[in-house]
Amino acid sequence: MAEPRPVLEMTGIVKEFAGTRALSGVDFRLFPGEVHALLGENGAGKSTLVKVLTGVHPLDGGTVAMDGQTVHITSPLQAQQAGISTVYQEVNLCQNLSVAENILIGHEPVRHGRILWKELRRRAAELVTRLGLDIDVSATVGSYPLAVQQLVAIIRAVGDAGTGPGTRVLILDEPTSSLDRGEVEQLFALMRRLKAQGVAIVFISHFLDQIYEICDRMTVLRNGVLVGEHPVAGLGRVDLVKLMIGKDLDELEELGEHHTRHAAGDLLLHAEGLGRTGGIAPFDLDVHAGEVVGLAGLLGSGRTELARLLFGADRSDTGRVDLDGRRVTLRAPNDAIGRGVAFLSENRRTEGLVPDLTVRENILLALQAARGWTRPVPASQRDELVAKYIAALDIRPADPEVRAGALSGGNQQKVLLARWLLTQPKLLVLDEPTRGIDVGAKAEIQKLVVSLSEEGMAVVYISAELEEVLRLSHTVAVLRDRRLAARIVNGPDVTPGRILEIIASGEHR
Amino acid sequence: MNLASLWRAAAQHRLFWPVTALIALLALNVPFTPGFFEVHLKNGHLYGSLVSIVLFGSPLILVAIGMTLVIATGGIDLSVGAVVAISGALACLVVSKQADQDSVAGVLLAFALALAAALVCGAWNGLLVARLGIQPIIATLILMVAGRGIAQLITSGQIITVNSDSYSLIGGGYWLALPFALFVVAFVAALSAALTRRTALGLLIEAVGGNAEASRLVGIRARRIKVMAYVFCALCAGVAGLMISSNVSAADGNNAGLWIELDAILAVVIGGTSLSGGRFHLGGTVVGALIIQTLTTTIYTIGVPTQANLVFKAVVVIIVCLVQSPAFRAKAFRARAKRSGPVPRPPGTPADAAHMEVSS
Amino acid sequence: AKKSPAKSDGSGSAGKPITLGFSQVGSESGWRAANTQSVKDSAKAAGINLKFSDAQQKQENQISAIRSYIAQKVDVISFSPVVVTGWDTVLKEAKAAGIPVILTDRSVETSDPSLYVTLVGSDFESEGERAAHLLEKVLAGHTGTVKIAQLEGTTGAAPAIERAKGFAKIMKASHPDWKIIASQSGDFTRAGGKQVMAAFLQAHPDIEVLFAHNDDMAIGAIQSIQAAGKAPGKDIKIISCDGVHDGFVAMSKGQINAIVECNPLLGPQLMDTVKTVHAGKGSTLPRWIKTQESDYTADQAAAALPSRKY
Amino acid sequence: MSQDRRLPVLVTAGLFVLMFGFGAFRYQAYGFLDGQVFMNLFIDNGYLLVAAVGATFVIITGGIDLSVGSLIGFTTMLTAWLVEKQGLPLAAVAPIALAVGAFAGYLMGYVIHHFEIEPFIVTLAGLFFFRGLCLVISKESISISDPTVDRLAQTHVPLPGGSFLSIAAVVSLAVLAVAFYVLHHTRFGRRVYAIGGNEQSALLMGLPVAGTKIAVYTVSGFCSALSGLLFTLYIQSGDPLHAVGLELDAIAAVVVGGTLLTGGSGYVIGTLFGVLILGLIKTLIQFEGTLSSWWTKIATGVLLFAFILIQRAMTARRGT
Ligand SMILES: Nc1ncnc2c1ncn2[C@@H]1O[C@H](COP(=O)(O)OP(=O)(O)OP(=O)(O)O)[C@@H](O)[C@H]1O
Ligand SMILES: Nc1ncnc2c1ncn2[C@@H]1O[C@H](COP(=O)(O)OP(=O)(O)OP(=O)(O)O)[C@@H](O)[C@H]1O
Ligand SMILES: [Mg+2]
Ligand SMILES: [Mg+2]
Repeated sequence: MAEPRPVLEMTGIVKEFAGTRALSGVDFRLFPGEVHALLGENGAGKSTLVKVLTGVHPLDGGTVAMDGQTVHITSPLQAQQAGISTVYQEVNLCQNLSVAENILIGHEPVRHGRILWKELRRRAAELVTRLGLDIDVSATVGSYPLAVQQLVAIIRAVGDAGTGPGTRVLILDEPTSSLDRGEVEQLFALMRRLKAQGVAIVFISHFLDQIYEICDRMTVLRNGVLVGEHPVAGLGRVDLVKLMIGKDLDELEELGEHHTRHAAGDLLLHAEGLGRTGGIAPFDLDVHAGEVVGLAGLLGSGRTELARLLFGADRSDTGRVDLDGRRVTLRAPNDAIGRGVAFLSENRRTEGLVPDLTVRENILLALQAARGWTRPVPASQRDELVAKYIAALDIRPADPEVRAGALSGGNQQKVLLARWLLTQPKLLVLDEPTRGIDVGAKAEIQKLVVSLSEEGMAVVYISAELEEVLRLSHTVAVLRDRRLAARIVNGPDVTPGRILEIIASGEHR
Repeated sequence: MNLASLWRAAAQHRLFWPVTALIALLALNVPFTPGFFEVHLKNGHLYGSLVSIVLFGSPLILVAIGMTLVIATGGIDLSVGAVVAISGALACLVVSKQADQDSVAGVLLAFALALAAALVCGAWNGLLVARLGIQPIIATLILMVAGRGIAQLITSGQIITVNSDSYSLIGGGYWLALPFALFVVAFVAALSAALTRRTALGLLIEAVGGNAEASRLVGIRARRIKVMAYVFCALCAGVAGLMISSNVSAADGNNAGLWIELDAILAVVIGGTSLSGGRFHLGGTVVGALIIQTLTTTIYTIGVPTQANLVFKAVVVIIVCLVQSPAFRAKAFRARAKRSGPVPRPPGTPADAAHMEVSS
Repeated sequence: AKKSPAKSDGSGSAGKPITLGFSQVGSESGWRAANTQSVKDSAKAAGINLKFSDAQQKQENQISAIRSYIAQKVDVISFSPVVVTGWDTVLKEAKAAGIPVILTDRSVETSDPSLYVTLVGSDFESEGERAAHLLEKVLAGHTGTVKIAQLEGTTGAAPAIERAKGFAKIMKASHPDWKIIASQSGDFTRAGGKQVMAAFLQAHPDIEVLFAHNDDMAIGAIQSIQAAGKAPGKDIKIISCDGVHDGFVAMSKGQINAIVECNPLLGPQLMDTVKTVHAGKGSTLPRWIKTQESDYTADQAAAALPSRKY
Repeated sequence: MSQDRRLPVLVTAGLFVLMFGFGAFRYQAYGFLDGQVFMNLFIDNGYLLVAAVGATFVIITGGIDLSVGSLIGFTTMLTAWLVEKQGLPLAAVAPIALAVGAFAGYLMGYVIHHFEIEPFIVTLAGLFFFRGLCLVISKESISISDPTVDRLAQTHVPLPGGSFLSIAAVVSLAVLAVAFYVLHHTRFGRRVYAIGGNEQSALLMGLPVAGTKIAVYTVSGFCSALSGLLFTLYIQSGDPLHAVGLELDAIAAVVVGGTLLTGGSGYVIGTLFGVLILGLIKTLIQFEGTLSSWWTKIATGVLLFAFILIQRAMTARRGT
């Protein structure tokens, strides 16, 4: 049967990093007009494959061919010229430039070498609206939250897929990790359009439903080895997961609906009229020991801002907070930390990880900061603790002495989680903790949250996935336009649909 | 075979290239000064090129050690030269005012005052950088300019001479036939190593330098850490100032420590600490400082014509930095062994690959 | 406004005190400090209203200082040039503004000699020559080759260049058997002198004579010589310039054999000159008013010591 | 947000006016208000402005260039030597000098980028190297008697109100204008900002990082050389010790002008005011005219501190 010629064919790709062998002999084929899923656990080698293809990392072995001819791509620039545009896993934009510039830099409209700023902004605005986003394109990217930045990155890549020098291949490395339905829908619509134009799309994601919704074929990696290439239709969820992690995954199911076993401890945190102008409108919030409070809301609804106020990461300019019934003023994070509050930021790269330090040091950082510089954690205890959490969260590679910067995205996230668990906080604020984490690990983390809350830890849980929020939380706080619109006790009758209703209408009975 | 593996292990070590450079530089002297490595006893103390390198190099080593911590926090301290001058001037002034310049008590008092002054300078820098959030290079530039003036104010532009054996001990004297300065350096180095590695200070400093915002969010008191770094740096400079003045038994507010900040920063970087902050290596810094001092001595001994001194220095510095740069070695190596890999890499790619890590 | 009265016109008529704008090189050495002090004191003594500014060793600062004196319409401008070249433009401006200029300490190269009235200062080259002659005295009788080490001043600085030149001149002329076997810059500082000398002694254990471009370097070198177990002034003869107090102390101890005086205390001479020039009798003055200086050998040291003021 | 980023420049400008007013009030008796005093700021600091503009490019990419001062000194020497000792006409020498400066910058940029050595160190080596070359050319200063140099140096560009500017001052202002255009209206300029914002991202966005970085150091080298030529006009001589430590003045000017050493934000206009402020500090001290050598240094430091403090206070209020 005559197959069409692949637009892109990678054969026997090998990539070694100092210690680890990230890719060993991976083959990958991509056909025009298909959406191709690249799947695998954290650390499987997906991003590395992308980076090798686009010349970020030099190849250690294997060949890359486009339309049958071998090509040597040695820099992202060359990749773009070859018609490959990419959205890398971690948002890569210049925070100091405006949205418009980030979208078009390199392709600015010029006359006699002079940039036409009006034209530039017009075009950018146009592209932005194409993805159904309405933001001021002349504001700096840095002033928007991660989700928006992720969208901007997509728009940049897709933008020149639409306009740029005939993009043939579009690579999206976990583009949807912190988007919510609305944006995802927009993105998919766009992908379908491009697909119709014959663009070949590589789609990396840990959301299986999204895979089944948009993808035609899939390639699965495990520990840098190719374990299969299948048509999506041909392979059921369970088998897929088995293929990815090499074992069955029933825990998630068995986890069931958490809120049914509700254990309301005594009041731990009581916020009254807490707010920050430009961030989030004054709100009241109670969190009890052993309670999981889920924050639901659309992108930019103010979830992060709320969380940051509870932690003192930003200063509130109205309202007051009681912790354990004692009035506290949260001027800086360590005021909150001192009272047993922990906060996992949604932005692991700029607000979490210290890439040059080792995994061990990163894990110990919060605990050490709390103990102060004079009281280092005793070596024996230290290693034991670290080993324990590396095992518990299955961080790979399991070597505490590797540079945290060298870990895969998902594993970095686990390191940060470990960092805070180590401090045994009373209140754990998690902003998108499962962002970029694979199915298996996601289940692990959710189970962890459940068991922690059962042991009496209070948790504030933010996730772009409504289902996840509902599955875990006893109470759901719904945010809308950066104000707390509603607080509902979770129960069988609370469904994603209902939440979305509230978000849409903004009030509830 | 076993030897080979041992060699490879050594080549991996962080200090391998700096130490190699140091040795090469020392060896360079032998043809010009046959007895370069000789050390013999002259009226009761060791004497020889190596001894004088250590003796004259110790102030730089001290300043560089302090500078290392500041740089690790992501800062830089241009004012060390001025602090050197201030502490030296103050100490000599105090000593020279005394009836009995030899009295140990008086000398100790002088030391105390000088170091107190240094401490104030450090606190001042720390205040500007950590509290007021002024950019380090400009914040310390202020003291670099004004401090020199203060030193001259103390000496009123003259050179204050002291005749005090107890004072000249710290920078010029000998103990157990060894330069006393050697012991001071050893002590300070050990102290700072203990201070940073036995406690958690080192970790916290590296965290602050590596990612300030993340450090804030894990509750590290970055300000306190930074202030400590600047104070420590100033104290090191203060001690260095005492040494320099004691070495010549005179305080020269005009020239003491002039431009030492540049050499110190050079030493830190040669020692493998990045100016962008984060990871720091005290051992490397010490080696780096020794390299620079050896370079100076070499210039004098092999008779480089005065006008060529700086050119010579520049060339050596750049060579030392090049051999240390993995990127350069990679290229040089590939140039020699013309085995073309699957993809010919244009220059620059390895650089970027290294940086990419964070974003994986 | 400050204490000094405002000047409406440059002429500074009889009643008002003369305003002198003086731009100093900087404050790089003790010698310089003494020089500055002497200028200030004698200005006060002579009832001249002094406007002083320090150029921090930068010609551009000195030029803009002179410009601001012109703008302030002082009566007389005086300065010790950082470097010998590049003054024409600003001096022409001064001339245009009708303000007479007096140089101190060292001369300048100009296309038009009328740009300054006179120079009050010493002659570095002749100091170098005098140093050589002193060495002749010191070596009295000694024949055969003499191995000389030289400690130069800051590379590129006028005194360093001139003194080296003067010394070499005499060597070349009358002492073919003198050899300069090592010569490095000690930056005019004690620390510099000490470090360089230490290295010299390693590389050339056979040094017989040290010529240091100033006392401070000589003093530094002495310490290194002692550390090497030699006797300064005996095993190694030492000649130096300036004649600062500590230099004489060392000489009285026999550690320095001879010193060429280079007198920084030219304040009084300067003020007299200023007065003459301001009185319009500038033309009567010589082009170069040399500072009174003399040479000293070890035997005169003790006697001269008490009288040293800097 | 975009407001905030222009604020430091505005504040700097405002403070300059304030300081100048203070000077005018304090020294009105000594003709401080005479327009020429203001023009002299440009005449006496034109060369610094050019050097600082070059430094601005480098600093916006997050780099630093310490070789500025030495390159200026070297250019003066080279020019003087070629004109006087080799008898070449200035018209021929100037291009040579500029080319040499640019090439020096290019080399440093190449080493910095391709061998990943810290800019601080590479340019520090440059500082030593070119200062050394000055001395290698000649230990003694070389005065330039070339008539064209003379004429250029003496030419006064008259301005309304009887005051005048020098050629150098005019050139420096032209350079400033060009730099502004390049940084804000060309792709190259935007790349400079992008790299300063985040070099990795710039690379992943497919921008020619290597080329841009090297180009930036080339620009800085070129500016240093040009500044050196202006300096030669100003001083009419080459001297191995010219412009020692000028790199610090340049960097200070840039930073005082509100540019961040961490890169990615800043404006050349700010640099102009930075230069003017430093110049004004000098002028004020000269007009004070009673300061001893050391008080001069201390006063400089204090004024700089006072200035930065006010700047901080005024900008910080807006920032988070
Ligand atoms: N720059 C690097 N240096 C060293 N090791 C690296 C580097 N980048 C990736 N690795 C290693 O390569 C392996 C694959 O990493 P990669 O980022 O490709 O995983 P991934 O499939 O993208 O995982 P995730 O789903 O978490 O993003 C991991 O073991 C990681 O530790
Ligand atoms: N779509 C948008 N348009 C404009 N501004 C936005 C948008 N999304 C977020 N913001 C900005 O982000 C801040 C609130 O977003 P925040 O990150 O708190 O919400 P979030 O629900 O956490 O979003 P995310 O889903 O990215 O976490 C506000 O400052 C707002 O200006
Ligand atoms: Mg990945
Ligand atoms: Mg958020």
